[in-house]
Amino acid sequence: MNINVLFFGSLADATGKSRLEINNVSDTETLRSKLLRDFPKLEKYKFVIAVCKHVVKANTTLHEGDTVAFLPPFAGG
Amino acid sequence: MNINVLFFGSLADATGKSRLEINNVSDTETLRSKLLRDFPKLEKYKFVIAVCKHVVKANTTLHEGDTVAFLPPFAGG
Amino acid sequence: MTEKKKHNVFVNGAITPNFIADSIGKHSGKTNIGGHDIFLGQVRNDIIDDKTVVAIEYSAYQEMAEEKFHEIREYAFSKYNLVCMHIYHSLGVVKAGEICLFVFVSSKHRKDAFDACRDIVEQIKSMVPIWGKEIFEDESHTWKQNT
Amino acid sequence: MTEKKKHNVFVNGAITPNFIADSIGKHSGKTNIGGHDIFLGQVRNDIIDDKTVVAIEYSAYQEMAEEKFHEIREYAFSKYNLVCMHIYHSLGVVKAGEICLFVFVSSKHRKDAFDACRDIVEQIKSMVPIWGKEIFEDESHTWKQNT
Repeated sequence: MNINVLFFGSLADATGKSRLEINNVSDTETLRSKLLRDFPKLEKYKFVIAVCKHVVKANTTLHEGDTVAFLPPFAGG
Repeated sequence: MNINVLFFGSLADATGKSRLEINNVSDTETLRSKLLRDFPKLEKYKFVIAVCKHVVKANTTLHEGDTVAFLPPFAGG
Repeated sequence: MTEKKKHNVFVNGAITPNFIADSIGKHSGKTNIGGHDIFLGQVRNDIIDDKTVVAIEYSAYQEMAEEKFHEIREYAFSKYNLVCMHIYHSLGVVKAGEICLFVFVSSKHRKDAFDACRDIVEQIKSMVPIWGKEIFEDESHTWKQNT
Repeated sequence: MTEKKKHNVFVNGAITPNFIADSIGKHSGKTNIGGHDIFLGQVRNDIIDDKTVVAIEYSAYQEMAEEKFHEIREYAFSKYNLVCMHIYHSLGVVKAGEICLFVFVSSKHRKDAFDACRDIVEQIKSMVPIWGKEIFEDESHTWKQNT
């Protein structure tokens, strides 16, 4: 199962990547844990997770082809 | 004693005048009464009186050369 | 009596989009500004007793109006944390769809600009001796009443 | 899902005074409008740890941002009695003193425009995935935090 991961703003700075593909993660908590292991710097950052453009607060099941975005605090305007 | 009287907006329409000079009125109540006799149409209009650019609510003594303006409800903007 | 210079508020006829653009552009050097709030009053083609307003002809007791605009300005600067503010109001004929009032308030943080702009517009409507003759298609008229 | 067309919110670089003037001018045909409220966000040259901000580089999660702008728009029309509204936000580099946000709300009576404009600006700041990289004179940067 392929999941597209997007990093924005300071998180792209911290990971050195703006996107990557991840296999075999079944839900957002598993994905978060895996990314925190791969990019330990992320520990220091505040962010929310959006699945298919919707911010999710609780653990959320992922499906093939889902896009999961890691979003630092918004700063528009 | 000369008093300058100004009419604005609908009051200038009602009196047919935008300014006139009045002699021998000692206060704003006397002036108001005199003008209501001279221009009976004014009875139908709402207005406030300004002496030297300041709106006065109570009867106010007038002095030589004072300008007294009759102001219908403001409608700027 | 303050020595602060009185700004010229009255504009002959409508306030144009280009005038507004020039006014906005002049603020690019003031880099402590974070937010501007602008209110524009536009003449509506209201229908009154089956007749359509095509224009408003504005008149004012100018000497008194200028003093009131000055008081409004002083009050706004004392109450809100503003970088600058400008008020322009039309005199003479302004057609339906054209702009007759331009209030422009700038501050470091948006809250002051929002609060002050609204306050200033309400004060202009209630305190400044300005009148509008609403002119209909057939050239008859009525006197505008503020709500 | 509504069929209402999505408006193009993002503008490359600064929003210019001429762009704003054109936008205002397009409303002269809408003679049921009595008041416009316009909010402009301008980039400040804040000093952070002794370094001066010279520009902000904006980026966004565009697909999500466009959905959010659409929701904000639908909500504003359902809550307030508006004639029209427009939102423009910069992407890319905007220098200090230049304009990065333009919210333009028009209504018959001023109260709706004032209430809606303020509400929309707050929603943009809290709901839309946009980020600003504050760039200093020495080309180092920090990430903008909204207050």
